[in-house]
Amino acid sequence: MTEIPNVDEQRRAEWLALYERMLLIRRSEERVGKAAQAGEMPGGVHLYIGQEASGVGACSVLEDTDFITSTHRGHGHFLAKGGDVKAMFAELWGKRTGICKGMGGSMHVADVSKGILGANGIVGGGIAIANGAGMGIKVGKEKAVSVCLFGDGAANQGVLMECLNMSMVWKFPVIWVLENNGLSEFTITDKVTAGEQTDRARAVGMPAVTVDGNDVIAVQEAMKEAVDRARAGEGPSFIECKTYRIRGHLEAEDAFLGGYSYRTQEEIDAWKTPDKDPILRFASRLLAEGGASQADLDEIEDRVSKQVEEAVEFALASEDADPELIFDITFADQRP
Amino acid sequence: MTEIPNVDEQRRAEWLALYERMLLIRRSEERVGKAAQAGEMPGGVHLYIGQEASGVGACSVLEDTDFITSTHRGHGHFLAKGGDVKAMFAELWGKRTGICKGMGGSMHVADVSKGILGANGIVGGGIAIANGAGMGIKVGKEKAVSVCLFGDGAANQGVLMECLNMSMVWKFPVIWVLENNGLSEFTITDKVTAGEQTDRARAVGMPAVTVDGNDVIAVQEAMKEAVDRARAGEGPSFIECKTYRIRGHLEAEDAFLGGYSYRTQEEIDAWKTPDKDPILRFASRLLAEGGASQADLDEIEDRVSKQVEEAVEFALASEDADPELIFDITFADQRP
Amino acid sequence: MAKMRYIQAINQVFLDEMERDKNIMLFGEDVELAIFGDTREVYKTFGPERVYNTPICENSLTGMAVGAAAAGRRVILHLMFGNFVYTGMDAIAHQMAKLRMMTGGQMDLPITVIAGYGGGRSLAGQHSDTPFPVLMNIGGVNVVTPATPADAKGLLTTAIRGNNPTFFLEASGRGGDSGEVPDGEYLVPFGKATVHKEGSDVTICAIGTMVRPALRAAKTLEAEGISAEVVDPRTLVPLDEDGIAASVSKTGRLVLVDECKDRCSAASHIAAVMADKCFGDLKAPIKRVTVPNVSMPYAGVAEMAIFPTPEKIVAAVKSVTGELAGASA
Amino acid sequence: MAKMRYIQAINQVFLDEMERDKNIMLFGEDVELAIFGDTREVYKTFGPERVYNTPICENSLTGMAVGAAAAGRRVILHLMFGNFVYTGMDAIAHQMAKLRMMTGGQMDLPITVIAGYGGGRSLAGQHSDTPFPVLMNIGGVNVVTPATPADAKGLLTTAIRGNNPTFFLEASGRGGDSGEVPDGEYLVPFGKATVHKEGSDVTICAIGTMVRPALRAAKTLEAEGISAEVVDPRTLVPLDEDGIAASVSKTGRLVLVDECKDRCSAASHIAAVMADKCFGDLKAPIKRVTVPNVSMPYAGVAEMAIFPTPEKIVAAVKSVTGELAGASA
Ligand SMILES: Cc1ncc(C[n+]2csc(CCOP(=O)(O)OP(=O)(O)O)c2C)c(N)n1
Ligand SMILES: Cc1ncc(C[n+]2csc(CCOP(=O)(O)OP(=O)(O)O)c2C)c(N)n1
Ligand SMILES: [Mg+2]
Ligand SMILES: [Mg+2]
Repeated sequence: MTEIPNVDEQRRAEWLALYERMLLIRRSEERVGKAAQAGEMPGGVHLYIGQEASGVGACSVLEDTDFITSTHRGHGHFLAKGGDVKAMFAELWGKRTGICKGMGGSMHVADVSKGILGANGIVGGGIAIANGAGMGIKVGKEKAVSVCLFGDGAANQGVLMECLNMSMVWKFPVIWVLENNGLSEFTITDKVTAGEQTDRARAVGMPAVTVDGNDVIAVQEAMKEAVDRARAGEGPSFIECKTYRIRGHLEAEDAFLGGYSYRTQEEIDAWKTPDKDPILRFASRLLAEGGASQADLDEIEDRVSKQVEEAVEFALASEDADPELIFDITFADQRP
Repeated sequence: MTEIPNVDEQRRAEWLALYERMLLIRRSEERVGKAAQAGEMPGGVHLYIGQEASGVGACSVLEDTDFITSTHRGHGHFLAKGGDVKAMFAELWGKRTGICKGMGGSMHVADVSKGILGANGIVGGGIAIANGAGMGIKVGKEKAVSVCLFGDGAANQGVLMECLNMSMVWKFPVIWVLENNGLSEFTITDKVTAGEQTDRARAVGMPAVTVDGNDVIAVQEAMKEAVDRARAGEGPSFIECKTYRIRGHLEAEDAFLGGYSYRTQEEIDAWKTPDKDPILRFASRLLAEGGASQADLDEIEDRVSKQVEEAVEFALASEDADPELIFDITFADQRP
Repeated sequence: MAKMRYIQAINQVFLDEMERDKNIMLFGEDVELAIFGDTREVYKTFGPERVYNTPICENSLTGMAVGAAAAGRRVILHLMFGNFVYTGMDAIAHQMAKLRMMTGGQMDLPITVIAGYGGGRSLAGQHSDTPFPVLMNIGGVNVVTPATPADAKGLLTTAIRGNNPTFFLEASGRGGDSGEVPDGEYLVPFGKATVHKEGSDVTICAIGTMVRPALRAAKTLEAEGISAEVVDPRTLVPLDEDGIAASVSKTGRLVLVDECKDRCSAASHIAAVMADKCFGDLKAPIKRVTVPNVSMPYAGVAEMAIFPTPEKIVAAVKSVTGELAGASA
Repeated sequence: MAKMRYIQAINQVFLDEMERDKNIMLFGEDVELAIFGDTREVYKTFGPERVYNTPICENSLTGMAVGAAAAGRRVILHLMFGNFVYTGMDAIAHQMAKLRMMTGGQMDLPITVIAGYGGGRSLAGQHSDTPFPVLMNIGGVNVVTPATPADAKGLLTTAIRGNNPTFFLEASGRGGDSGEVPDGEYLVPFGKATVHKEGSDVTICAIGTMVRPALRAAKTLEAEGISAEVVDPRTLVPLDEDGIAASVSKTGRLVLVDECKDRCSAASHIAAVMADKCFGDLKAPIKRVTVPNVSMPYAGVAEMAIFPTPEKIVAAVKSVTGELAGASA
């Protein structure tokens, strides 16, 4: 665990904000999972539960002008980077008030005004986009950074090597954040991966660290260093966050598995304990060292629950997506 | 330079054979270059001059049942692996007696009966094919190995990382032979490459060595070790051969460059000296330590020159490719 | 004959063929636990020596299929979603489709690539494509689109035993459809269209997933006095031009139904061929019911708005049989 | 007006536009020394801050174009050969073509991808493809195929200033063709076909590289009393369906000339559209002169045997204007 100095008021507020953001993700995902399990939500739904610390830690040091690219498991990243929960819920329910007007859904939630270049249904799809954003920032001589959030499964896509190389050659302001939850769909990633993924970054001379991805502060600190380096024009960094996916690959997993399994219930339960679960852990720490009281946490719980329920109501009350829109938005100023 | 034991008669014969193979490539390529420069040869022609030691060294330890994949610069690999010079020349001149019946040309010379899975016009195109051949060998429980010859430019294609990983995970009998000539078309590869390419192999835990690619014996020895390991089921290896391309990227280079250049004449000349040129070097060594006489070398020179001229005559005397064939060979037992 | 689900028919072929021919290998992402259900038990039965559950790297997987075939194996590659055809496109277009030709016919490439295609399930833009056109256009690979469990069995068996690269495109959303499937060895030849329903006023040529809505439309039309013949090419490469032409020449009218985006769709191509070969017999414009040139939206209402439906097929047919409908009304 | 080579016209647009708009960046393999000649002086003038000479990794390059555009740049990506569209296909089909739609229209993607296409120069299978169909089918990207230096200038300028991803496909073998090019700012709008030669008996619709052989064929036909109109769509997406239809309705006959492989070609698609829209005006079958469904062979004789030539175009025209040719003979 990272060493903490005397916690001042500002720090306390910051930590509570981190906690609130993680909790918002957790409660949102639980609610989305419920809807998906009940068959209320169309399409494939991949939840971020258990991984909140890595997305929140990573995005906590970013500005709206910074970019992130995300994955098929993107709700948590969207909320972590400041995406609106109502607009996200409306999107998941396929409504015209959705952040993508109901056209993208779970695998494509994006808010470009907040630098969220989108969840992405193509595993590894965000890698080149993030690298290109880094290139674009550099060409535009801007101070922004581009953060690529990707999974351990995605790390086996060759675009990673291509982009690690280019980001290093030209010192693009890119931070490569590997969320290593050990799983790619129903495959144990280690079984199909040779060596340590951080070594792939080191092979191109890139600074690479592995952090406890369930410790939001550890992630935040590694990110701070990387972002500082990137903003100073010193190039990219690689951060591996070790974490775990508590829910199934997708909410319909049981149907897909047809009775088979790729992990034990004990393994899952071990990641839900107060020492492991990123939210429970951070709650204890907030109480012990962060100057927060149980009442603070309860208040947050209340606020978050309300926010989530309002988001559901908003989504349900919204009008369905507008099919005509498809023809307006495929191109700028041009019919398809 | 590698230490040599007392050279016995068998060794002498082997060395002379290596020399002859390198010289056959050199003289063939010079002849092809002449034809290309004279506008007699259609298409793009990429010569292997200066790199003979790496292809010949690598293929010298292989059997016909072993596979190689090659590149757009594939004539040397074809001849090194035992491809027939007449059939190659006929191919380059687009004749029906060509090894690919005139359908493939310079960038596609292949002789499957000799395990030559083909030159390849797609940079990096041989990487996955070689890996797949390694997989196929393993599934078939055969003793063969699969050797991927690829350039430093190709090494930036992400399929490399993907296949290094898989070959390591499953211990495919694959040998990755990087022919690092420092150039990719008109680009200095170092300018677009971060880190050492061998480290990309080491990142997946693969044994990797760098050898003097202009020393045929050094290449051969590294290959022997790698092939032994592969045949013993111990998995893949990575060998970087440092070498240099003496000719232009393609024979029509000057027209493409339109007066610009990416290297100096001095740089080129430095690689043509008796210490650097793989053939001149090996000739001296053969005389000094290999038990060969100048008469031996002269005899080889004569034989090779005759072989090349016969190949040209064969090609020129052959009938043009048969256009109807296209429709017979696109599919097995099916019209396109 | 046994009643079987589409996906079961496929699964059974994998098990039977891999049992029959020890030289067959299978690989792909998550094939071990069989995310699509079609490779269920394959790993347990034949792996890990003949079955590889791979990392995520489609670019290499398609090229490796070529290499494994060149090394003498008979290869099955599961690409999961049809969209990943684009991800693995390089080696498909440049190696799999061309290597036989470029080497003067030196190598056979007995490769079956299987992938699920199509929309209609709110999987949004990146998981709903119907990638026939690119596969049809590159040349050098067969493209197979079974509509029924029986055809799935028969065409997959033919694909696996054949010596050419074949894309076997399974209807993702139709895995649960069931139908009668012949017992024992059953092969359906490539390049032979089938007539699902005979008719005399119009030919509805429907591909893969579109056979079902086409048959529904035909039923509705029948009730209104329009006799539609429903033809299913079953394989797009090779394409049974004569078989389709025979129907078009008989009915004099053609409506194509294809889940591809319209531009350069399979529907467009068949329309072009018929506008050449059957011109003299045509009594009306050739109509296409396809997906417009946009990517598939997420929301169900939006998706359905652009998806070919029985209603749209009926409307297209009526636009060319106006007078007939009037006559029988 | 100045006489200029095709490749020079393109080169000049890059220099002019990058000068005019500092937000434009350009990248690609070997763009520094300009292997195709079209990026000559661009690196020297604007690089290395706005021009990146990249490693070989098309899969990333296409995705990076999207990222750079999302970050606010106006992007030019040189993909070198049209074949490498397949290599970079994943991000083209999944990101470039879809991201605007999938995000509900949140982002513009002002991206111009340039690549040389076509055969006829013995570059064999992997360097001779004409990848229009896949780009046309995926939806969400424009496809531009200028036949003349003037159109090259006008369409490239429109592409670069536009806000949508556009594939500007240059005729590799035609780089040396010269023609009059308007001075100063010159934009050709997308979606407007042009008539290179008027005629009344048959419409020859020729794409890109095929305009030249089509004009030769028209000349030969003229001498034999057959009046051919040569129409060039100039952009395949958007496609000027009305412009082409106007010509077809006038002449009543249509021959398409396209360097694509036949199946699902641009020719097929235009044929399909005309078999629907112009059916009533058609007097004869619609013919396609395309490349058969095989990869381009190396040997010149073999290549020419399958390549569309003026002779083949003349023959196709005569097959639909038989009686006219007789009449005028
Ligand atoms: C190109 C591509 N290949 C395969 C898939 C199917 N798929 C979806 S998620 C997934 C596993 C991804 O694993 P990882 O990157 O570790 O992310 P995680 O699910 O663990 O968050 C796969 C194979 C896909 N969506 N895209
Ligand atoms: C996929 C692909 N991209 C680009 C090219 C164009 N190209 C041909 S050779 C070459 C350079 C290759 O460099 P390297 O791999 O080092 O081989 P070398 O020419 O040095 O032998 C390039 C970029 C190609 N043929 N294929
Ligand atoms: Mg994972
Ligand atoms: Mg090189």
